[in-house]
Amino acid sequence: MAVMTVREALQKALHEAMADERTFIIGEDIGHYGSTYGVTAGFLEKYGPDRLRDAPIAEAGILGVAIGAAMAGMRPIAEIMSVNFSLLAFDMIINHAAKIYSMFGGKFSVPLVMRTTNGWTQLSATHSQTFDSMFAHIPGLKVVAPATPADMLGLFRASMADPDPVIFIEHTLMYGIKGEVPDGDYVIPIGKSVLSREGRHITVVTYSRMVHLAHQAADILAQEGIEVEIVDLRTLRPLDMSVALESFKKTNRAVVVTEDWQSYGTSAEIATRLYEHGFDYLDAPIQRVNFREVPMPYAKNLEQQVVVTTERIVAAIRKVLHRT
Amino acid sequence: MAVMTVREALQKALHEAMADERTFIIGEDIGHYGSTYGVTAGFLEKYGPDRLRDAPIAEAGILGVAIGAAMAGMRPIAEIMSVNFSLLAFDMIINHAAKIYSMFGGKFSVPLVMRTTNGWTQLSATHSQTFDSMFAHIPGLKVVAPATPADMLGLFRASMADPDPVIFIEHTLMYGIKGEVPDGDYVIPIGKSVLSREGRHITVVTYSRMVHLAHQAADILAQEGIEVEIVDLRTLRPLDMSVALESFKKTNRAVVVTEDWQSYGTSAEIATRLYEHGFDYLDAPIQRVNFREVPMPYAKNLEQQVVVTTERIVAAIRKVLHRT
Amino acid sequence: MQKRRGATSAGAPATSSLRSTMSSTPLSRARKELGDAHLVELYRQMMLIRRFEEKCQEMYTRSKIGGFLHLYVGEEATGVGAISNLQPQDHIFTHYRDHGHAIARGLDINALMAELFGRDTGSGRGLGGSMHFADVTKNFWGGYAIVGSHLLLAVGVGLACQMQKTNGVVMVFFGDGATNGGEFYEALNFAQLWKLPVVFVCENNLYAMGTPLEVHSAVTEIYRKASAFDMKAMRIDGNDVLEVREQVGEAVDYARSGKGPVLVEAMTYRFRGHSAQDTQKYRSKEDVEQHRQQDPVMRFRQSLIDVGVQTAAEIDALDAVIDEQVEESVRFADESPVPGNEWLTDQGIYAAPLETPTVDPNII
Amino acid sequence: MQKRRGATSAGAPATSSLRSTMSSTPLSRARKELGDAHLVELYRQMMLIRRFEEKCQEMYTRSKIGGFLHLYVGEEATGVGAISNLQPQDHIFTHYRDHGHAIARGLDINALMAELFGRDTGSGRGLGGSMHFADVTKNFWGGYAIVGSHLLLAVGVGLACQMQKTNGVVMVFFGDGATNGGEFYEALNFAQLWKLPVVFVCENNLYAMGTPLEVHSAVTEIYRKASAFDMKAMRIDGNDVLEVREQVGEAVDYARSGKGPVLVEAMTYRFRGHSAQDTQKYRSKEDVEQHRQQDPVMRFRQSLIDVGVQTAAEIDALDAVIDEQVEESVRFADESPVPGNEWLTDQGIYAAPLETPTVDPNII
Ligand SMILES: Cc1ncc(C[n+]2csc(CCOP(=O)(O)OP(=O)(O)O)c2C)c(N)n1
Ligand SMILES: Cc1ncc(C[n+]2csc(CCOP(=O)(O)OP(=O)(O)O)c2C)c(N)n1
Ligand SMILES: [Mg+2]
Ligand SMILES: [Mg+2]
Repeated sequence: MAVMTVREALQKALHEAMADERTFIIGEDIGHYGSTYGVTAGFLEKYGPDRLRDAPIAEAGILGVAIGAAMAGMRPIAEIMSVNFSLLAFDMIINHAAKIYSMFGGKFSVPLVMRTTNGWTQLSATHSQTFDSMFAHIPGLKVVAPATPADMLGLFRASMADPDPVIFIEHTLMYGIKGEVPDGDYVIPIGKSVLSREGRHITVVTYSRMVHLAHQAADILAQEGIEVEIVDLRTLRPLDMSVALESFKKTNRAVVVTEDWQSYGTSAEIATRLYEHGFDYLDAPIQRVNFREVPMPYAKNLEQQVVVTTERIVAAIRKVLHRT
Repeated sequence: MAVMTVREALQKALHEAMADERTFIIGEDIGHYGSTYGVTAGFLEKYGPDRLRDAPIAEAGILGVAIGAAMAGMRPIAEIMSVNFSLLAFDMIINHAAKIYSMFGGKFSVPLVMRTTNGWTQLSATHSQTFDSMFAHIPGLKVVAPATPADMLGLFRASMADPDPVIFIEHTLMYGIKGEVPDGDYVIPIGKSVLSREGRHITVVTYSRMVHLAHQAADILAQEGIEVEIVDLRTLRPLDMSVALESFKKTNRAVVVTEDWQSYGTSAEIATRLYEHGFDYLDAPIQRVNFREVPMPYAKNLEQQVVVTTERIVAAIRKVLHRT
Repeated sequence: MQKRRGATSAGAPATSSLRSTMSSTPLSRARKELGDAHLVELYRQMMLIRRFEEKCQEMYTRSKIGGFLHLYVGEEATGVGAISNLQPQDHIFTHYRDHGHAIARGLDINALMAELFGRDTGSGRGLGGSMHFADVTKNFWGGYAIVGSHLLLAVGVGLACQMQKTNGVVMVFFGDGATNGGEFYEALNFAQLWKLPVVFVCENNLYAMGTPLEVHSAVTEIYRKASAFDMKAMRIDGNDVLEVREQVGEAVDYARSGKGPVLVEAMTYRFRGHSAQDTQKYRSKEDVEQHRQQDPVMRFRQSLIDVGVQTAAEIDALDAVIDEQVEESVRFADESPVPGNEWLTDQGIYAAPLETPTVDPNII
Repeated sequence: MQKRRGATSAGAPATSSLRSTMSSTPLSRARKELGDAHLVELYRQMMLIRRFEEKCQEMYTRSKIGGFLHLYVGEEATGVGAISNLQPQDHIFTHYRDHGHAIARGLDINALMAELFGRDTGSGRGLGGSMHFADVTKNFWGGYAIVGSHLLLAVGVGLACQMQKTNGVVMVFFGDGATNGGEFYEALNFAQLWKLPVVFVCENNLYAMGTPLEVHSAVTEIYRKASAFDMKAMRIDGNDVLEVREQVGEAVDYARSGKGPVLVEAMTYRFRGHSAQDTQKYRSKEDVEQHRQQDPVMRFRQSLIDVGVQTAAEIDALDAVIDEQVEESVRFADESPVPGNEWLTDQGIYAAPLETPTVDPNII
């Protein structure tokens, strides 16, 4: 067990991936600039411009080139600096990466890992979005959004070993988060959720950065004797609800916390599955805590009210618990 | 009252819109080719190449040019031949059309109507998708998906009169559908669902082409004395659940039918809202009927099993009714 | 077409010096260089494509084939001439108008007809249909139906060739209408920036669906768009199979030598509608008729007879064999089973299905 | 920079004949043509931008400003010289590095500083911040943060100008890094195809964030990319405000006359990091220092004194006024209220909110 940050865990994962000669990393400002969030800092010096490829500002191009290379036997890692820019590559991701295996009769596949970041910090409307539900909606993609350094490493290993396209969602506000990382080459399988904290009274179903806020909320409520159970989905497609449903059958109450807009966001599918499969165990409507549904404002006083906070999670839990 | 097809209703709507000098139509093969689905057939001859603009194959360009023109006082109609190609313009739609009003402090807006089509007919994986939930997820957009000729005309009038960007979703398999269209210049407001058929036993919540299949299913079940109530949402953003909830409180049972992939699709948000606001009236879990979650296969025997059929809707209704 | 014929070069003077010719290569010289057997093979491929597609049209009318059907009729010389320069380790990408390229690369027409019929024996197990022919064993990576996007995939395979040092070249086909979308330019920049072995072959048939070239493109000499990237480029007569073979051959050698990509603009013409739905109100019957007079297949057929490469009888016999093969492909397709329902499960979507299914097994 | 200076032309010979000059316009001639007052105004704008941004940096360090902060320091001559050619009915679009363009267009710096502070009195009510300055009353349509995309919006406004016959011209600013994405090429094609009055001004500061020009673009002379569209193009010294004014003036006249769009490549250099976060490991301190020697603002300031347009004392006085205005903008911003919570409702998202809310009013 070593303690490291999310950034360090990802660096370890990327260095491991680069041990495979077929792997190269392509993205914007990952080399000469030194990496926007520092994850690939030093990689250009270590691996050279052939395997650490600074790309033009052309997101469709980056994905398209990576998809083609993947088809022809390479194991590319495509980095899209911010998920907000991935919209420029949606045709590549959805019409190509996700379709090629099935559309051509399963004769070849696209072993591609696309790393990208959610996040916000007064960056205004076009730099603060998350499109989790859009990626997770697409058959042919596998979509992961880990929360801890250990899961980042374990799921990245699984993603690189996977012959299908994987969307690997990181978060700009998580790179500095520390956590214990097991030694050895353990792998966290894609499509497996996990119990992140045990509790008896209510279940919080969440993933990515929200897992950490859920724990803070649980700590606060623990002081009042309220025991919150937290389920970390870790993967959005396929969506493994088994752990959440087990928990729900015990607590009969749930709050779904996701860092995206509520309507048609990931919390809708997660909540619906809880209702569908946990129907007979329902004691109260499930509360959803998400971004307020507005383009993200720059002004701090407004941004603070749009994003999900520990306070809002606590309030949601109280609301569900106090409904009789 | 005149009886006309969806295509004719749209042609009427477009001719009306062109009466406004500020309006022009921009899209691919809408002029010289004669229009892929015949909607703008004859428009080039009538309005000339300045107001009926055949565009290069550049979806981002088409949307970007239309957005800019809209900002500067024009009232453009941008046609994206198939929603499958709209992915190439997602940055324009989501990062620009949807953001400009709010991001610049409400000083100017984007009065743009984007027409596009859902649909399938053995066109394989990249020509048979629907992205309803992706558009509906975005604050700043208004998203409509009418089912009848009358609603097409009424909602198109509302869309053209609206100062905000409207995504107007049509369906390639609906153009020939006939229906009565009121005389006069009635308008159907955006964001108003409607009771499409009365019934006592169960509520089907749906929109667009699925409304017609729902009616077929209702006809079949009516012969057994099962009375199906059908709610046509008509608009996906904002989502008006008032009619559906009224109905649900009466029938206590619901099936949500949408022509998209189930996971993270529109049916997830619709079902969740029914559960959240109709919680105390629930008698059984809500069934969802959608595309099977696979890239659309070309082979007819497979495609027929992926798409939503009247039979599947009937089966879903039976399942919900027979749960005790 | 006259004014459009002949090869020209573009881009920065220094890097675009493919020799310029106004006349197509004399058949006599080609006999010496290639040998008669090779000439006959070029003809055989063109005629096989022609007959195969005429049969496709028939089967489409009889509803044996569904979806979109984009025929290559009239453009055969471009695909056959260009692909005749490729080696087994080379790669091909194309668009939805892919029948000709697939047949020229030697894909089994039984598997192709079966694909059109939506059968399990199809080149894509019946999953793709007309727009998505592929055969990975021949590095034929398939037809793609999103205009322009596949150019970037081709560049990616070009990068793989370079990094894997396979000495392979990638040839990618697309139309004039595909040169206005952003992907085209992004692809050219990546290819030239990294000097990738990619030969971009634009089949300029003067229309994007029904939109005339001059209506959709500011520059109608497509090859000149390469100048924005200092990329070698050429414009050739795509209806003369021997000129195509020779000129594209130079482009392929150039790319293989590591000098970088080349943009080839082949001037050609589509005899049929854009797809089976097309009413063709955008061009006159006379216009089409005039081009049919220059039918690249029939012209080449006649010249082979004229110079004595084949007797009329020999070619008639060859045609008969082709007809029989096409008939056989229909029988094969008709008798083939449809694809199974495993395609409606995770097995059909993922190379590595996961324990947690993405497709609800209990779906109604 | 030497080798990169001077104007050159590109595109098809016939359509790219803007006159070529290797030297910047002599100040003396400018005095006659423009008059001293105008020259002083050009200086005032450049210095106002410089001081305003130095203050921004200070306020950012003091956390009065959040988010990204992209400074224009070193590039002032391009924006000021180019925009000095525009009339009230003309339009401007720019990218996230928008402070200079906004000030050159005459936006109120109080409103700009307030925007940076996230206040209700800001140019965008505090909703946009540094990357999204705008003022519709001045046809300044704003800064956009998605590289390259705003070029298409600018083309759309160009189309509106043409259809509305306003005689207006659209000027759009962007960087060298924005010329590799598909939107750039789509924009150029639409503009040239429809002969729209758009002047594309590429501020080539040799880096896209930290990626050097030659690493991201196959052709490093950006203006030459216009040749793919037969578009008039020119490369100029973006650090010489008078050359910029004159050359871009010709481009604006050309566009306004209805002849079509022009691509201007202004060679310039960014003195500060890409944004406040930048460590600048991609370039040497010496390199930056060398460019600072050529500071376009200080150079112009000195020459105004040298030829006697202003005395040193006069310019010092002017600078003092500017400093006071900047200080005042900080006071104004500091005392302004923050935007209200109506921005968290449909009123903040839609010009026409609907009866059915899109934002859940009962949200926790
Ligand atoms: C991105 C995208 N936009 C639009 C279409 C619809 N479409 C299919 S083919 C075509 C015309 C293409 O013309 P061209 O590239 O010249 O090829 P050709 O069919 O002439 O061989 C269009 C507009 C598409 N398939 N993809
Ligand atoms: C589509 C997109 N991709 C990536 C980014 C991140 N990004 C912001 S600025 C920038 C560099 C732009 O360089 P250039 O166009 O030369 O403008 P400069 O900053 O040098 O003025 C990048 C990569 C973005 N904002 N948008
Ligand atoms: Mg064409
Ligand atoms: Mg730059």
